[in-house]
Amino acid sequence: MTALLILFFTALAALFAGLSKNRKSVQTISLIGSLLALASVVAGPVRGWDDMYASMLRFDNYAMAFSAVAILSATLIFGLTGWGFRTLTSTLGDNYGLILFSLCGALCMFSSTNLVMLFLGIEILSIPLYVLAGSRRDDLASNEAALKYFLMGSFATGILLFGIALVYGSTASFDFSAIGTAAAQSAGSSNMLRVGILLIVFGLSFKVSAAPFHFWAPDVYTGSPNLITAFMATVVKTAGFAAFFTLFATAFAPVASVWTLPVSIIAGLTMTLANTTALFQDNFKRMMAYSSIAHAGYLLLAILSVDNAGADRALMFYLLSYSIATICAFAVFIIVAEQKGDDTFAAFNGLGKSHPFLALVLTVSVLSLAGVPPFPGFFGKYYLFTAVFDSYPALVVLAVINSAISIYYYFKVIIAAWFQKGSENEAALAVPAGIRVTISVALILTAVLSAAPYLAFTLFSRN
Amino acid sequence: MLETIQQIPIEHYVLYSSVLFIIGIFGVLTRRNAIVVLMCVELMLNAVNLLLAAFSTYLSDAQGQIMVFFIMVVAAAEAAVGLGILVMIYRNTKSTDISLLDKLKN
Amino acid sequence: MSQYLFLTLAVISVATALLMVFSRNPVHSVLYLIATFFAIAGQYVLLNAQFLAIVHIIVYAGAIMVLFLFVLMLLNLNNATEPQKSNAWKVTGAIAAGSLLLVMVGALKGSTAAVAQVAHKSDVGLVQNLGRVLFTDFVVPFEIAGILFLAAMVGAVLVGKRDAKL
Amino acid sequence: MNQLIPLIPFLPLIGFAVNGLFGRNLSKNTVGIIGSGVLLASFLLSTAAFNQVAASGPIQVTLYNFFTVDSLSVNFGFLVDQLSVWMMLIVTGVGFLIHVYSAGYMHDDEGFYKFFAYLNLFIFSMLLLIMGDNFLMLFFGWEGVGLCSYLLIGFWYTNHEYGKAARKAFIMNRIGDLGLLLGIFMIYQQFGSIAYADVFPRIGEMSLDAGIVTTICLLLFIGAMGKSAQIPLYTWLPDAMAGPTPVSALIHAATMVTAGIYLIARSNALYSLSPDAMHFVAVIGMATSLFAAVIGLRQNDIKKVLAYSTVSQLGLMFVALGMGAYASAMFHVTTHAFFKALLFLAAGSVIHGMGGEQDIRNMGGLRKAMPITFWVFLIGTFAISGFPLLSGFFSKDEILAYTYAHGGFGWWAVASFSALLTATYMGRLLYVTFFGEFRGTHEQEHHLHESPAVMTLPLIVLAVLSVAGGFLNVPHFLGGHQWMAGWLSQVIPAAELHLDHHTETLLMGTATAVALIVLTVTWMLYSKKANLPVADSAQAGLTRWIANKFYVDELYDALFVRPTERLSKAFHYYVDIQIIDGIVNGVGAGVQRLGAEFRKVQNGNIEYYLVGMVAGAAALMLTLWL
Amino acid sequence: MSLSFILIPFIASALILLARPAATRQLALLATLANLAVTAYCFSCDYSQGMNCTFQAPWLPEAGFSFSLGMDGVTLLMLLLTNLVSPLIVYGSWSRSYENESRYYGLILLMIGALNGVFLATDGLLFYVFYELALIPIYFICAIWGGQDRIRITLKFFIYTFVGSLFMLLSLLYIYLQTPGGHSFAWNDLVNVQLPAGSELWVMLGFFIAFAVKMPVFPLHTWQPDTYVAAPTGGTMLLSGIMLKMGTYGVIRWMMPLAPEAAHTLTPTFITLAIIGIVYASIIAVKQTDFKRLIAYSSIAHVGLIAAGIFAWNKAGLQGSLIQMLNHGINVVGLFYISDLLERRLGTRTLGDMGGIAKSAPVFATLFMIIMLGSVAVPLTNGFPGEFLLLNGVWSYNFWAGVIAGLTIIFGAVYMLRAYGLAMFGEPGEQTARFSDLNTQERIMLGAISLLVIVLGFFPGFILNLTDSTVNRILGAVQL
Repeated sequence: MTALLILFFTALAALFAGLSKNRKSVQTISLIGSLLALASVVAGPVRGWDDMYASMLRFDNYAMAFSAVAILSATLIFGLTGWGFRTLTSTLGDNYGLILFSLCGALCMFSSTNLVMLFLGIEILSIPLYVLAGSRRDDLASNEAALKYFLMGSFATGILLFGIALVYGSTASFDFSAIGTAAAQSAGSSNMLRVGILLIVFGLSFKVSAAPFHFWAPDVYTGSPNLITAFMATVVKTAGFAAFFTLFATAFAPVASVWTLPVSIIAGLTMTLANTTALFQDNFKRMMAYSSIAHAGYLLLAILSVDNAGADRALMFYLLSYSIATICAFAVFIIVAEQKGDDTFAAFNGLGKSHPFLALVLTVSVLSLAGVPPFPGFFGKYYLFTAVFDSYPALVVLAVINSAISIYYYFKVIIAAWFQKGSENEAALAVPAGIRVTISVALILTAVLSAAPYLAFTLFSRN
Repeated sequence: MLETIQQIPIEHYVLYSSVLFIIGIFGVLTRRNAIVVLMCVELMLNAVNLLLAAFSTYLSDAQGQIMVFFIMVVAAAEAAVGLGILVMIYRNTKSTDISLLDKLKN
Repeated sequence: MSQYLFLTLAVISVATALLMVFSRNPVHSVLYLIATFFAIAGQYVLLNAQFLAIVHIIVYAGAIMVLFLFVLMLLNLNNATEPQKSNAWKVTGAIAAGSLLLVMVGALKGSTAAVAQVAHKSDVGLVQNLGRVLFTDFVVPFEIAGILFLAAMVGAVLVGKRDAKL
Repeated sequence: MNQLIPLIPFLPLIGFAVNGLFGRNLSKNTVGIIGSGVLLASFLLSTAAFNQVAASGPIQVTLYNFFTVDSLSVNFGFLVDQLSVWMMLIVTGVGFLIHVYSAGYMHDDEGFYKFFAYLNLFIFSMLLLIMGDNFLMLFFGWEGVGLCSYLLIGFWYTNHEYGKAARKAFIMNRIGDLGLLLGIFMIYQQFGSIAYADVFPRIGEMSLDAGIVTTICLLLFIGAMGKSAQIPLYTWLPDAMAGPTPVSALIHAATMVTAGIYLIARSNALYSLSPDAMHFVAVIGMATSLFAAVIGLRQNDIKKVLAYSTVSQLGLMFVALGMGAYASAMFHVTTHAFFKALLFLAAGSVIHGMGGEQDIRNMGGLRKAMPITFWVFLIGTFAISGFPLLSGFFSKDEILAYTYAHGGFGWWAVASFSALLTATYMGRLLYVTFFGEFRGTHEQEHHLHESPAVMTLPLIVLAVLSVAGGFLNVPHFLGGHQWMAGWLSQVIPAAELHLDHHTETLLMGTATAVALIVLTVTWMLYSKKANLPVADSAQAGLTRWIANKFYVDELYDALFVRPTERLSKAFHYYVDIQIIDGIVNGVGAGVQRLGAEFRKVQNGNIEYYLVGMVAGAAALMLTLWL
Repeated sequence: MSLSFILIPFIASALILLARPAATRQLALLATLANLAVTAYCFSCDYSQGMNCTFQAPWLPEAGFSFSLGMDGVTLLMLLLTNLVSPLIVYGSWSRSYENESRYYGLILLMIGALNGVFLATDGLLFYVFYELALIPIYFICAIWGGQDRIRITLKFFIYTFVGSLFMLLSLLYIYLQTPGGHSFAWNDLVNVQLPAGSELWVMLGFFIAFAVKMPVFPLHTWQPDTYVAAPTGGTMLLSGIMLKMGTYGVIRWMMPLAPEAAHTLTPTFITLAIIGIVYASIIAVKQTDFKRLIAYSSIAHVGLIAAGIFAWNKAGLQGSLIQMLNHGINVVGLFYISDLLERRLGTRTLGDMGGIAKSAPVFATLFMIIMLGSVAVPLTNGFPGEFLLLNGVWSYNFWAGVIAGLTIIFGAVYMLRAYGLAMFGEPGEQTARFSDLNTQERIMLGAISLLVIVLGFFPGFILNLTDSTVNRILGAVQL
């Protein structure tokens, strides 16, 4: 709750600061706010204060852990915005405000114990993003991204809501655990419940960009401003999966037989489709979009293993490693691409020679995304696969094959950075201090997560 | 009156709102004007509202109607933002035809 | 009596909804949709949710649809008929939507028994009752909805703003 | 003495190391003295060992444990018994003479030090082969001599053809080696050890399956075929004449090629259990003997004739082995070492004198210019042809006698025919080379000279041995005691010869008559100009086939070499690159194609996306019915 | 103790990469020599009772995954291989000056540390982690300093081997999930799992694919010749000298003990593949014109024999495979160094363009000959004892398998002698006549290798004794 309030008021402060003369202070304010919020979630739930509204928002270790992941991602992104948003003037405060609002929505999603709250959280998360996707207002690609995201997003909201209504009709409650109890009694015999669950699966699949509800993602990721894409790829994904998981673990676990088959189909389809399509991309952002879809496919495995004790941790760790790697990759990307005016892999050519540090960061993050040991991405995959291997060996094999396929396109980045020659007469890239600090922090985090992955789980074991 | 309503099986409401919902989907699929598409989405949301209200009555539970309020809230917010986006795009392209926006692909 | 009312309103709402989808002029669509909303409001009344019905009319017909009309007028789309999609595409859409309807209806058939029959209370839809629930159990979402509105407002402002050129 | 035994092989190794590492900086005399000196030392030590063996029986020395894997414990150890000490004497003795000879023969070669190093290495390997106390040690030497043979055949490496000949020798030897290796595996499997001391004495106690013994014997014999140039692995030996002549004398006549004989003689206990294997050995030996002798009739390269002669003689030795006359085979090994080394070295002297010329059609009448060479060559020829009382007379007759006794008249007749052919081509060689008119160029005639003493002295020593060597094993019916067979009897049980004096005399008389007649007839034929060999291309019919060695090389080329090469290319281009790698790349391409299809769905049009979502939802909804 | 095998190269690598000292080469060599010294010290430990010199630190305690290292005889041999060959590789690289030298040596040291880790790991997941970690530096080495078409080839190599090892991960995961209680990746716990017969086959196949790709075994070998040719010589040496032994080691340490029953069903197939590989690769090598590619194919043949010996799963086969891993490592490093030397002098690796080098460079010819003979497995060179034992092992497994595998001694002679003949014999050409003989550095390098070839050829018992007790234990624990 503290974090939610901090973020909300930070958003307000950012909005006002954006109107003031000293616009640059917005970043500082946002950073301080998000760091405070991070501190408060890392510190853990406060009894008596955080459990006041347990029927709607429960701030337990689970919620705090995922909140930490999302806020950390947002903090890192705020570290990049100083340079990333350098062209914004009058809308600077609005951008920060909307990002923070969106983050508030994510926090609601992590903590929600009620479908109403979950729905609101999703909308608070999404509506600012519809706008942010289109925040480069003169850019047609950005416009197109906003429209596609918005139209398809609201369409998906409709589907989700219909599902919620049906679930309500069959269980007479919006509360997760009450639904769980009712569902256990009816044991999935209710037709409305079954259809409702499936529609909710579809609606949430859209939010986490799982096939066949993923079509928006590549286009929107490509069209949106770079940092907004990074935000969508990390925070939104984290929020979507955390909500997906908590809902299905508490409410729908008793009727797992209803949804496991479609979810596994979605998972398999998502990873295969995304990985194979990504092979063809030469635009880095678009590749990252497909990569993010592919990761959604792997992450769905966690949903399938809701009854497994370690699945929540696996999900959290995966999202954490994935987010850090993605943000690092984007950090390098914006420096290179925005200064060279080139979104393709060719922008990275010769980076290893001119800026070995950037190339190193890029390499580490890409290897982590690919799941190559000993980088954190590997442990993420390892946790996930272990959690589902018993029940879905075939899916795990498919996932493994897919992560092998993914090597091909991830390595395009490495190849460009290290083995291709850059053009000679290129001006040296400026690496702003903010970004340098941010990626250094991210690199340290990566190292820590590689060397001692279990540290991340301490978030789960606080009292 | 209420009692007689109670004689209408809830299934009728379910099917009824399903039909409305699908009409909304159909509209979304077949119309090219973004504003009309948005209207069709509103129709989908209304189908949901109707269903929730029906459940609320049949279950004698107020939560369903509360949910309807929140859906209205969201619908209004979405409409505001959505129409804002449309206006912005119209300023750039002089069109609200969604088929024309297909530059981002593959 | 009420069965007939239910049926009449249902037929009206479905018919106007279809007209909304099929009419070529966007303004007509808006008007048909408003008609649909009224029919749905009638259903709310039938369901003993009078407050809901009124709010529905005010919010949808009164606010949202007016907003739509306003935008249509603003963008000067009032009499322009939008370019139509090909018939083949419409058939595709119909097949897709139809099959979804088919599977949904098929899956939902016979779902009557699923709803628990509890002692009926006739006051659920009244303002007093709704207010009590909203401000006790649902006070958190109610507050949180504030963030939503604020965000939507800021968002709408952002997209509407014009950047001063650097 | 026992401590000195390892010095016998290791002295040449030291010689190799010294000459090999520092020879470039040493004078040629020093190199020659070191190279020959170590051999002399080894020879003297061998004589000492001989005395020791004669006095107190076999000596066993173990240096260290080479490796132990389970029960397979292999020692780097030496066994000096009657058989090996005999071979040691031949190897070091003849080897020493050839070393001395080489100091003269190779004097002008820039690779002088290398040559001596290789020769020393060869002696080391050969001694390992002979002295090893187990089959693996034998195999070390076995491959080692093959390697040295390779190095020495390809000694003049700037000539690619010589290199090819060297490679051919090594590879054909390796084919045999594989058989030997498998034979060793099988011995280990049957006996749980590969030490001679564990194998041979226990054969009697063990009830071995006849099939297994035959297999072992045949596998060992494959090894012998390769090393001793028997059909079908004989073709390398004539090509091996590419090496310097002392090499041919040492390796390809006197010592290395007899390793096969030694192996079978050493394993006589095994062979005696397998009549089938012995029969096979005899058949192969006989066939080789005859076949090579026929080819020898129409060769014009002085060394090639001797090479085929060697193959033929080796075949004869295998016949002896196949007849169970192990000691006779060893006897022939000994005499053959003397006279064949002599012949080769004499031929080398001729080549030396002719300035490198090897074709006998360009020689003739050399007896005047090179008297010593002529006389020793004459002795060698007569010895190999079985001229009475020369060494070959005794050893060959002994073999023929055993052939008659064990194989019957047919075998004897064929063997005798082979001997007749031997006398024929040797006579032809002698007369064409040393009689008649000189047919070479003027320069050659001018250059023609007798070789220096360092070369002729060894020739003379060998000639003496060729004359007297036969008396080592004079048969009983001529009043001898078969001394050598008696010496070897500890290792090789003496074969029984059930022939009466009458038959023996008859056989010997026939052989003597044949040798004398043939030598006379060939003298009449070939000392005249009219019957001189003509150019290869002018020959026709059977002669042409013979002159071209029955096209065996071409046959092997077509059957094995070229198909392998073609297969190599086919495997590489078609199987490896097209099929296997094609499949690998195909999998990648398939994934990409799948991606290309998926990619089409993402066409940027929102309507398609929405329809996709709805259709997908409908399809997934179907799972409710599953 | 065991940790230092990993730490020394890693720290040296970090030093070189970050500080970029002037004496990069010397530091790299020093680090590898230090490792060799530690290896030598480890000879004194007792390995008859199982793992010794163990080290353990938690990594993921609740998942039963720890950073645990340990050594027994087999490990020691592999460490000897790695740390004996690695100074040669580093020193061999001195002959070339590479762009960004500090990166080159840094990556090599990283690779060496990871390789040591692979051999030391006693935890399944740790093994996997090192197994993959080793792949990253070598990928960079090959792709940065490689030759023609390197990017495509190395990517294929990376994906190929990565895919292979993912199957191993699946197998490891499966066994891990069968361990009782809170699950554990420790070798001891994994070994104690009794797998159901059906799934054990799959587990073994998973391992096999991973290791077969690495070795490589026919028909999973096609990445290898291309990669060897494209890689810089240091990379090729690492790949062929050490890295492919990860596969053979993996079979001995992990695959067979973890899925012993399935071995009974599958080893005939595996042996067949290995033997096909021997003959197939040998035949291809016969007509190769590129010397480096020829060595690559010969390496497939040699490793095929090693693999066959392991799958035969008897004392001779295993001991032979172990000693042969060491000796093949030494020989192949020597051969690739020679190929590099030829390329440096002549600018070509095509054998047809050479000839007559023996005349202009007698010292080189001699050392080349010794190393070549080691590779051909002439007795009293290091190649022989291994080949003898391997063939003996395969032969005891099956008569005809031994016979066909034995063809390697014939074909090996055919292609190696042909290559040697083409390069060294004949009349010197225009270029080869100017071929300068070895300089001091090259002499040291090739001299050291030749010395090893001969010494190990005369005294193989020393090496075999190192592994004897361990092999007995392994064979005792896993009986087919």
